[in-house]
Amino acid sequence: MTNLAKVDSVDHAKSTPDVDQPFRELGLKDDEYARIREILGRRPTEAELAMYSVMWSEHCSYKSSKVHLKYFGETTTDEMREKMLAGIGENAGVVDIGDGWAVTFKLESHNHPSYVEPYQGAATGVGGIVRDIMAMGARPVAVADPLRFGPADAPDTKRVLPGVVAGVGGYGNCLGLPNIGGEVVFDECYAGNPLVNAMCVGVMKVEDLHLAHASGKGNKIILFGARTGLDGIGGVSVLASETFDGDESGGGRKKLPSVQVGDPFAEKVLIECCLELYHAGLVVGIQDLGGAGLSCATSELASAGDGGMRVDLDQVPLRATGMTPAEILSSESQERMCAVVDPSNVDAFMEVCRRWDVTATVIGEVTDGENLEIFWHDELVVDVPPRTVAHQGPVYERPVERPAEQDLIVADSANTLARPSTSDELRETILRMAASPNLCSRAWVTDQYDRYVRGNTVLAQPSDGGVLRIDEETGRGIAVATDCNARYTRLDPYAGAQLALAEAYRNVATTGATPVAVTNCLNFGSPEDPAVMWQFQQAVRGLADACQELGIPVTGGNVSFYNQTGAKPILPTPVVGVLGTIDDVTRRIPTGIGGEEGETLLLLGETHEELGGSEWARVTHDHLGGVPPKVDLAREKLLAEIVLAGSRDGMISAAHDLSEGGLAQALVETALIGECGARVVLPEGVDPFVWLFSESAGRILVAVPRTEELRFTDMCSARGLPWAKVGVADAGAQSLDIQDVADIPLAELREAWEGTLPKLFG
Amino acid sequence: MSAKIGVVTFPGTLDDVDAARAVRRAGGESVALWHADHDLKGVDAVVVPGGFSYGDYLRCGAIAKFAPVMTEVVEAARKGMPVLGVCNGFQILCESGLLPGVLTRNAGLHYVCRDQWLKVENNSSAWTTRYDAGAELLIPIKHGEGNYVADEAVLDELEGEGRVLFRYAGENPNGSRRDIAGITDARGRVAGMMPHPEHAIDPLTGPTDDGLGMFLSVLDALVAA
Amino acid sequence: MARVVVDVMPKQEILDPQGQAVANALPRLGFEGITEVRQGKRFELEVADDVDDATLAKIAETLLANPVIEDWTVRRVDA
Amino acid sequence: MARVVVDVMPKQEILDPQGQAVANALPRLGFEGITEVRQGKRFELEVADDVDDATLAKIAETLLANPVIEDWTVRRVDA
Ligand SMILES: Nc1ncnc2c1ncn2[C@@H]1O[C@H](COP(=O)(O)OP(=O)(O)O)[C@@H](O)[C@H]1O
Ligand SMILES: [Mg+2]
Repeated sequence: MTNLAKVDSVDHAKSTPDVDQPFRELGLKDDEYARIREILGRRPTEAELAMYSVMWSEHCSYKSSKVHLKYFGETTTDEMREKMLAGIGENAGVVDIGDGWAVTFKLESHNHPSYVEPYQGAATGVGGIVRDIMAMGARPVAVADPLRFGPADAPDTKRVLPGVVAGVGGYGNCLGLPNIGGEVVFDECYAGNPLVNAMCVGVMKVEDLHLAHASGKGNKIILFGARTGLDGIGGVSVLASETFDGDESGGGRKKLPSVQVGDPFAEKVLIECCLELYHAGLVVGIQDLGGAGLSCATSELASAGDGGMRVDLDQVPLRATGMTPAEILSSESQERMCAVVDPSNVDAFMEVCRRWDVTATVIGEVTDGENLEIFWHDELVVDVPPRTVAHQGPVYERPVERPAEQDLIVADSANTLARPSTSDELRETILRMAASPNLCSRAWVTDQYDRYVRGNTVLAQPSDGGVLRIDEETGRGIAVATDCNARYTRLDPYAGAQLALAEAYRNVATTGATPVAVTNCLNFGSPEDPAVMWQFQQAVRGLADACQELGIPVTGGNVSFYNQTGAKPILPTPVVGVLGTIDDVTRRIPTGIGGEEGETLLLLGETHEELGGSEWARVTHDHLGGVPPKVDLAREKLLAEIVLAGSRDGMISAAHDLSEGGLAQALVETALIGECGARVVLPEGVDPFVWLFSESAGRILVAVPRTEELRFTDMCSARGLPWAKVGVADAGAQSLDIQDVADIPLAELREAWEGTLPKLFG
Repeated sequence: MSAKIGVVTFPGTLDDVDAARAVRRAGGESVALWHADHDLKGVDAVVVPGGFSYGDYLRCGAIAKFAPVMTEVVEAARKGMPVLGVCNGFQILCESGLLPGVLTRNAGLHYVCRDQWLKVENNSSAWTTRYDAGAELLIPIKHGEGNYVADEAVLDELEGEGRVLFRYAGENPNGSRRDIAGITDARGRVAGMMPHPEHAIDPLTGPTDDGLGMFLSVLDALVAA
Repeated sequence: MARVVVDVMPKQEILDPQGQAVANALPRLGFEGITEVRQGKRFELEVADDVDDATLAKIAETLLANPVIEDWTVRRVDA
Repeated sequence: MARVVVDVMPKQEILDPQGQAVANALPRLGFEGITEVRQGKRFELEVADDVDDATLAKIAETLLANPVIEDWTVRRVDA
């Protein structure tokens, strides 16, 4: 039994140095607790312990990943940095896209909450990333949602997937953010651990960039948005129960749900309110409240500023009674922001908030001291150097070891698997692949997302990349895509991460845009497992090296560890998001063929026998082994340049990149999306199976108006890009006719491709 | 001088920028109306756009109908001012009593965003004269509660008086009674519809420009008046 | 202070897709014997003692329910 | 046949944006004196007589409510 007073103040902590503190329950290791005592020269108060424990968690401190993530910075050249206005370390990366416009974008994970409570977990995931973007001074303009689930027909997937999709839609639709991309991937490894990643893109004028720092003595700290409640403080409730055992406000709440409920309407109003505040120049610094709530916001603002900060917790508007300082500091109540405001602007700030019916309260100010001081009932409950909380958390060099079994999986080549050989077997394989959960139409999901709102969406699903108009006058726009094939990463994490980047890059290029910057969400198993750490280290290196070769910087990202069920980690899943720019959105390239009469279909790039990690191996043999397709980044660059040139000169009327499922799937999709048949003739002497199902990287299927064919192929040849004529679009045909293989009516393909998800999920 | 069309913004309205853009594209002047306004700033017609006014938490449109600006809109509409409610705006006009019936949860229980074929049933309302009767339009829908419900007598009356503006062609996306996608009041001045004409004004950003006709029609009506 | 409960239910003759979905799901989950499900809303209000029944009825009628498709009942309960 | 009512309400400590929206709207509509509103769901089930209370509890717990964020009560009423 403890004998702490009601308020565990700093003075109290000094006079009771030997009290047992539940630091282990809060996730701190013995040496970490010892370090806190060393930093403070005494034991921490409860409130301080709550702050350190959340801020030093893996999620907030990046303690296992930091040493590896440094490599992104080391491989970013000055030239790559040129257009980057904010990079790793800020709430989100910012890129100058010309004409005075800047774009900010970031990916983040909300995996575990979405497993516990799919709707709210996914909804608050979207809410969180949107606030990150707002904190940069930008207007959020679009979202995308890379999702991964267990097997499509598993009962638990029926619980998780519909909830997640409804949550992403419920929140994003209500905010008025068009959903312009994402992924839906099914794999056994995500059965107990779905991945819900969310991306948000924001736009601002370059001069409106806001960074999170609290400087200027006397500046006020204003907390605005929703009230602070008991949600999402899960772990910290052990403090309350320790302290006030048995008492109604303590032990009675011990089992607080760590799930937060989102209020998208509150967030929508908060967005408009923030934009008006920025516009009126009323904000010196701003920070969103996400994981770790006020602990994070106050310590990060103070740490990034040039002085100290004093906060009075009694001023924080609360939703629940009897909250302790530790609970207030750790609450993850959604839809809140924290601003640093010049005292002369406070009245104007409050006026804007009133107009939007947003609760706003001055909770403290910037001081010329060095510490973050937090008061509660006139007692000092936190007195810490903010950097020690926010930026000087523990750093681990976790053991890294390539597991011996990696050789076994690599040796288990997919080339020996039984292949379809007769035309009947090939026909059946094409249909079976098109209907398989990972290749079938995503419309059941994407139909639940508003892609039209605000009237600037130029391409969204089912295009390779989403394209958004930024400037109505000039037609300037951006493109985004997110990708990752975790099966490739499992076979070779270094190459797999590069392939993820290559695909996202190619997807952006396929729309006619130029890739300019990268974000990521690195989803991995436990960092305490040396084999997982090896995957992580390899993936980071692969991604960083590839970014350097392509000349586009990583501007930010997110790490999610501990994605595993029991001892079994998920497949390493480094989701990569690429941002591109397009100077004139009217030249965006659609995915479906048939826009012009009798287009020629050309396959750009080279096809090799590459089946390791392929969707074909999974669907027909449930096999994962061998090596992934070869990466050729110079080829990816050349492809992007050729597509760009072709789109500028009106030489390309449709394009679709090849990825999972290879050429067969690309043909199926481009025909169905364009509602146009095609006659396909593969080059003389090739193996139709390899040509149809190999997943060689660096390939794009393009449709070229007949009149442009010669000019376009001459350009490809002159620049050293291999190409092959594979057929013609044929609007009259209403079938996909692959010579000597199969002639499949579009209606039959459509039924296969579109039927799967509705059958599974209603 | 071009006609002035007001576009109402409630907290939570989303498609106001699109509606304003559509008005301008059609040649009108768009005027922003704020939910707390007590006057209509001299506009000649009003669009109540889509979105999630007040979060749509209680029931779509239930709270928005009490906004000060709606008092003005209702009064002006009763005097004959053309008013168009799209999606959430349609729900608000029903809740306000300007149009009969109510929009309930989609039969499939999911929010649906897709390009939808519509058949023009009435081309004599203030908002539909630019269309041919029986024409088919391709316009986006995006809603979770677009299932139009009214009792049989009301439905019969709507049909009998030719007040069904649009019907869903092909598959009914939300279970609406008699495939109703849009209706008008008895004078053909107040219109409500679930599909979004303001998202179909340019094939660059929508499936077609089939929606522009709504805005051109009302401008015709205002000039003729 | 009194606690007031307002129940709002879809009218009998109105189709209730949400209730229907629940009814259909039950046998799939192995629950037999439930022949009908209707889903409505329940509001709990904390109300000052001087708020009379007529006012509560007005709140239910104009705001909480849409009488075109919903029935409502108001009752005071012990807090 | 019995009629069973299942009430599902958001847990006290969980944010209830719907109830909040109603509470905020009331004073704007001129209704004073309502200090708190919480909005939940009400299900009415027609149940065969051999369905026992344990089964009903199971239905409430697994299908009608989400125990992570909601509390529920089941009661039999006279039809
Ligand atoms: N969860 C999702 N949210 C939004 N769009 C999605 C989602 N999943 C897939 N899409 C879209 O569906 C289309 C097909 O997806 P996918 O096959 O993964 O594309 P690709 O192989 O080109 O990366 C793309 O336009 C993609 O952005
Ligand atoms: Mg693609």
